[in-house]
Amino acid sequence: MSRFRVSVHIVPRTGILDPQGHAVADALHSLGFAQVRDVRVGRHVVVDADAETPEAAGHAVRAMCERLLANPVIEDFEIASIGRP
Amino acid sequence: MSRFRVSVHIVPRTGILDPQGHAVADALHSLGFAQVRDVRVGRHVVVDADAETPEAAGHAVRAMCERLLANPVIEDFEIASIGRP
Amino acid sequence: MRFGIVTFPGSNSDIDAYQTVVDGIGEEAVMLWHKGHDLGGADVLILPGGFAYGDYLRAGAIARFSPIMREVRAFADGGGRVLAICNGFQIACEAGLLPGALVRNAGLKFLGRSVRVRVESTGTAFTNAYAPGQVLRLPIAHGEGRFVADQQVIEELEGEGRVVMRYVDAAGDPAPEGNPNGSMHNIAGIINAAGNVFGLMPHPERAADALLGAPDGLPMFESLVARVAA
Amino acid sequence: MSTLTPRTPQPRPGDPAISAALIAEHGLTAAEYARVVAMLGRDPTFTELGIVSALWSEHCSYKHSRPLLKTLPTSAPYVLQGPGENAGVIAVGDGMAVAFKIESHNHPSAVEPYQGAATGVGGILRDVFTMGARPIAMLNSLRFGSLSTPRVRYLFAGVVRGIGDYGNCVGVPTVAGEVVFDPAYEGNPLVNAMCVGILREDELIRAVAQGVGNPIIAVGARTGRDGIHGASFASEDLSTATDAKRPRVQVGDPFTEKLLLEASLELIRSGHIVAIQDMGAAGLTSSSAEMAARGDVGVTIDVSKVPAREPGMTPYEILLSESQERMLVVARRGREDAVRAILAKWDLAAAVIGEVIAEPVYRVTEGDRVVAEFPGSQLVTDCPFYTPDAAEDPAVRAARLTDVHAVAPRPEERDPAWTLETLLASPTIASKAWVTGQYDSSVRSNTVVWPGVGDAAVVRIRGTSRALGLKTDGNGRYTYLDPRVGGRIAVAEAARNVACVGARPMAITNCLNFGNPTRPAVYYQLREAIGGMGEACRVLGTPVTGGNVSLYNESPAGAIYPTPVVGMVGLIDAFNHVTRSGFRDDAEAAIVLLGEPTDELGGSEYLAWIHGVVAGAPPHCDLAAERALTDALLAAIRAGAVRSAHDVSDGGLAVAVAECCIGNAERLVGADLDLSGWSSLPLRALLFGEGQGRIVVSTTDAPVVLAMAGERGVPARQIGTVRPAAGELRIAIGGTRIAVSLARLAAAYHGAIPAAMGPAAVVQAAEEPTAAGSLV
Ligand SMILES: Nc1ncnc2c1ncn2[C@@H]1O[C@H](COP(=O)(O)OP(=O)(O)O)[C@@H](O)[C@H]1O
Ligand SMILES: [Mg+2]
Repeated sequence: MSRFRVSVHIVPRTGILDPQGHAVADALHSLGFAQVRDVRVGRHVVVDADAETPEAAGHAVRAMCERLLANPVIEDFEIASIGRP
Repeated sequence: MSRFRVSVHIVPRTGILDPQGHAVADALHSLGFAQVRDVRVGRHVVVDADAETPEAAGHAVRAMCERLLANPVIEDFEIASIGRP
Repeated sequence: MRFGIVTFPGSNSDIDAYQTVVDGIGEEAVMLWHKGHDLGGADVLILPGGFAYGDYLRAGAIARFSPIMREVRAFADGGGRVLAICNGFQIACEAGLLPGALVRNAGLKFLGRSVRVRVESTGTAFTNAYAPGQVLRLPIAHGEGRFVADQQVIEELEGEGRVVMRYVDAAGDPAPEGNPNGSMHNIAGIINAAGNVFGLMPHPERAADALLGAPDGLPMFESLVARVAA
Repeated sequence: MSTLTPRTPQPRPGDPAISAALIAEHGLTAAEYARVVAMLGRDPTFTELGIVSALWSEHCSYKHSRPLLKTLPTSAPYVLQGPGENAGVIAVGDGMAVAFKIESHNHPSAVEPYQGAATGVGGILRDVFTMGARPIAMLNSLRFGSLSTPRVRYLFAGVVRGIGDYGNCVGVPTVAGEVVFDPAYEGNPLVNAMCVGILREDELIRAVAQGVGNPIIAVGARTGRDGIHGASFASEDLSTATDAKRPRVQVGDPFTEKLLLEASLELIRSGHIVAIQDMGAAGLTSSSAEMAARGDVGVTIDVSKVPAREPGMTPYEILLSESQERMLVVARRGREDAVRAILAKWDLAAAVIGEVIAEPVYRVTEGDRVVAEFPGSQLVTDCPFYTPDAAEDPAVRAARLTDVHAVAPRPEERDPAWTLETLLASPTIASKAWVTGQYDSSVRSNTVVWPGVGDAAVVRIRGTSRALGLKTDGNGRYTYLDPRVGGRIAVAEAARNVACVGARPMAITNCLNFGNPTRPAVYYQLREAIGGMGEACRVLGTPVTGGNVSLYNESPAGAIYPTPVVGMVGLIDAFNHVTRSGFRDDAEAAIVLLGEPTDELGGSEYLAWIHGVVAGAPPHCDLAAERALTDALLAAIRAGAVRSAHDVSDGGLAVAVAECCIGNAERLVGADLDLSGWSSLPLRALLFGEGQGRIVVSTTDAPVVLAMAGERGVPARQIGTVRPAAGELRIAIGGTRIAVSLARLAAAYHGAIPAAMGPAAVVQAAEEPTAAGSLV
């Protein structure tokens, strides 16, 4: 058993309104960042967990996303990285 | 000018209590994910912006983080990736 | 005396502040639009409660860039008194008018109820009408009210007597049971080093009419009138 | 925009061909489809099929309920606007008026509790401020399954957070409501939200399109693909097919709503507009068609001018999207720029998308191409109405006729204190502070009586010496056992509750949550419940000014209890009439019971919670007696004789008195009761039976209270004394003595829901793999 650090991105599904992203994009524009086209705001979750292999750790965190971390009705998730704490 | 997608992680600074991370870890334990040791919850912000080069895009988003996206009193940020939308 | 109340998009307790100034203490109030650059000749500014810009990203993070904040800062720099309530407190911290930050309540839930706070300092322009150590009942209504700051800032605040209000329990002690949101040192309200910008999470302006309960917030407004007029 | 000459709409490239399967998917029967063909004189295009399907959905057309709703009383001299508008409006004196309405968001909340509940709040807010009213209070009426299942805890937590976050952000206090838990709602929770607003009578505006050439303007958020066909979705069973409907979920943006609210009120007051309506269920389609039908005018809409959130949206999608925080405005011709200026102040977008036309048609174009066209307002007025067969379910009849007195007591019940304590810990009865503590009840500084402090909320009307008493009520179990009685009691209990805070019941709005009306057993329930409500409204003098019908509340587990929810508005004439429910601790006082205990036990929370039995006849509801009761109470309150008033409902007399003792956890107040006068009644009926028409009053002027009751023929008797320092509730019934510490009762009452929900702030649905939790 070793300890792994798995990081996950959870973002609003495409087609689903992201009012927060909108507000941030507007604010960036009014701060003069005219080059900004679009902003989406999601969550970045870092899970430290014990597992035999990196694959097993990733597999477990995927299950956690499906059951708890992400809301499949309105969010998509992806495993961003698997490494060591 | 091209369009770039820059993604940023904004996480609670170490030393700042992360009750959300704790609550998620507790919930994962009660779902039977006994292997979970620690959870941190932060923000994942994806900015689509126009720039000449990937470096310039990253540079601009760093400035956005410093001005708006992260609050240095409580948060650290890092550019997680720079790519194409 | 004239109070200027700033309306940001998403402010909602601006109306409570207005009513308290006009009906509660019979003073003049002007509403100041966030896009403007004119403080309307106000003697005191109120940054009111609400959800400016929806509190998206972080409470107060976007509002601090509203055009009028330039004038608010200049007013404060010149010694003008600013009362920052709830969302106003969050904005003031984001804008650097006050130290520290207000983050998600420790219990992760929005809290809408009445709390007890103790007046820790009556030497301020905002609290001189209270008795030292007086315990007030005030409503809170916030999701991000947990005051945090690094150790040095906390020591400075405590050392300089700038923690003006603290959450307390039924016995009047700053115990964990009296702390609704997990704020460090049970901090409910702090003042800046110059003593002219006061931020607090509870809502004194919603506790200013005996019909609604103990009018424990009213003396805060009376303090300001007494001090500014003097 | 020039008026187009009529052209027959042509199918767009890519439109699916109209087939029997497509028609069925749109929820239209073959007969309804034939009706469409007859109306058009041709087959509809895909876009037209979508439009009809939305407008003729149960949700928009009320096709199974309208004939029944017509039987409800709707008038009184002070009713300024009855059913048919976005909200009802009554006059409350001093030139002021109150707009109010209740609406369900059951189906969306079952799929995505947080967003479902939040957008429900958003929708009902818009219904009220589009009347020209400033929202001043929100209420909510909630039903969930048993809190012992993780899925229910997940739904409950999400719904409460969604309601709170939305209302809190918009800055409207959430002041009252109810929460009931029963396995009958396991697969299909009920989420009903009510909004109350205030306006000057002369500011009232109606959603009636008028004036040929007036521009039609879309305001607020852009239109996206979310929630397409929500109206028809709300008109279907929550079957296992729900998964496929997930993309229909809408996300609320309370910040934009707050801007819309302020901008709309400013627009209405500016005189630049003639009508405004929320784009709610069935979005642009229903708002435009309904405004046109009310004004009996034609309209033309160009969907290519509607600001879209995503590229490539079809007319079908734009017309049926239920993206939130959008409004449709009919402006005065030539005032477009003035309208835009007001919206720009609030950072809101506006786009002219059509106009009122002389031709009697409802026309939709995409640029120059006509994509849909219906004659006149037939789309709205020619919708089919149904009166299905009605027949009581024999199993329900059998349940009602059960002799519940024969239910054997549990051994623990030898100690009635155990029963009382256990009932106080029933989540339906227990303190709802876990819920209301997540709501901002104090914003706007008008909330005189907060949730949990009185039987109803009291919200002052600024600038006057008046206040409103507000409450929602409804008992699904009673309605299941006897729908007519359940309908009556929903109104009577709401009236009692507002009277208990010192308010005269004025008018109601209602939300009818029922199952599939094409089943005779369900249609019977609907018919009878509406009948009962109507009877009660007539006798109590509270007309119906509007409401909402939510049918098809069924899950694979079966239909919910038929649940009519009544939202009552009462009027308080002077602030010193405001009355709270708890005993006061500053003096001893007499406890007087208005009304008479009975031997009834049927349909009670006692049977359901202690025995798991849902049977027996629900309590009898004598409407004339209810009227006399509230009149007597109000007379006593006006005479200054009442220190507290609390009606007897779930859990019966013992629970009602206990609530008066322990409602305020920080100040427990003891009491001595002597119920020996009724020792001939079965003990558990006396203590826990839910006989109607009763109110527990504390008074230092008992003779006045008794006299007010006597004059109106209301039975009344002193049943005990408030003992502030006793630390106990003591009840004597003949030789039986019950004494129970207040601390013990308070722990049960205040601890039940927090204990069930646990300390965890992250609530998940462990069993259902598809229904993931929320990361707070
Ligand atoms: N969902 C809710 N939202 C707001 N207030 C609520 C809610 N549920 C209950 N309350 C409040 O809690 C108190 C008790 O409600 P309830 O048990 O329904 O009263 P009663 O039994 O007298 O009808 C009331 O003040 C009511 O308004
Ligand atoms: Mg109750």
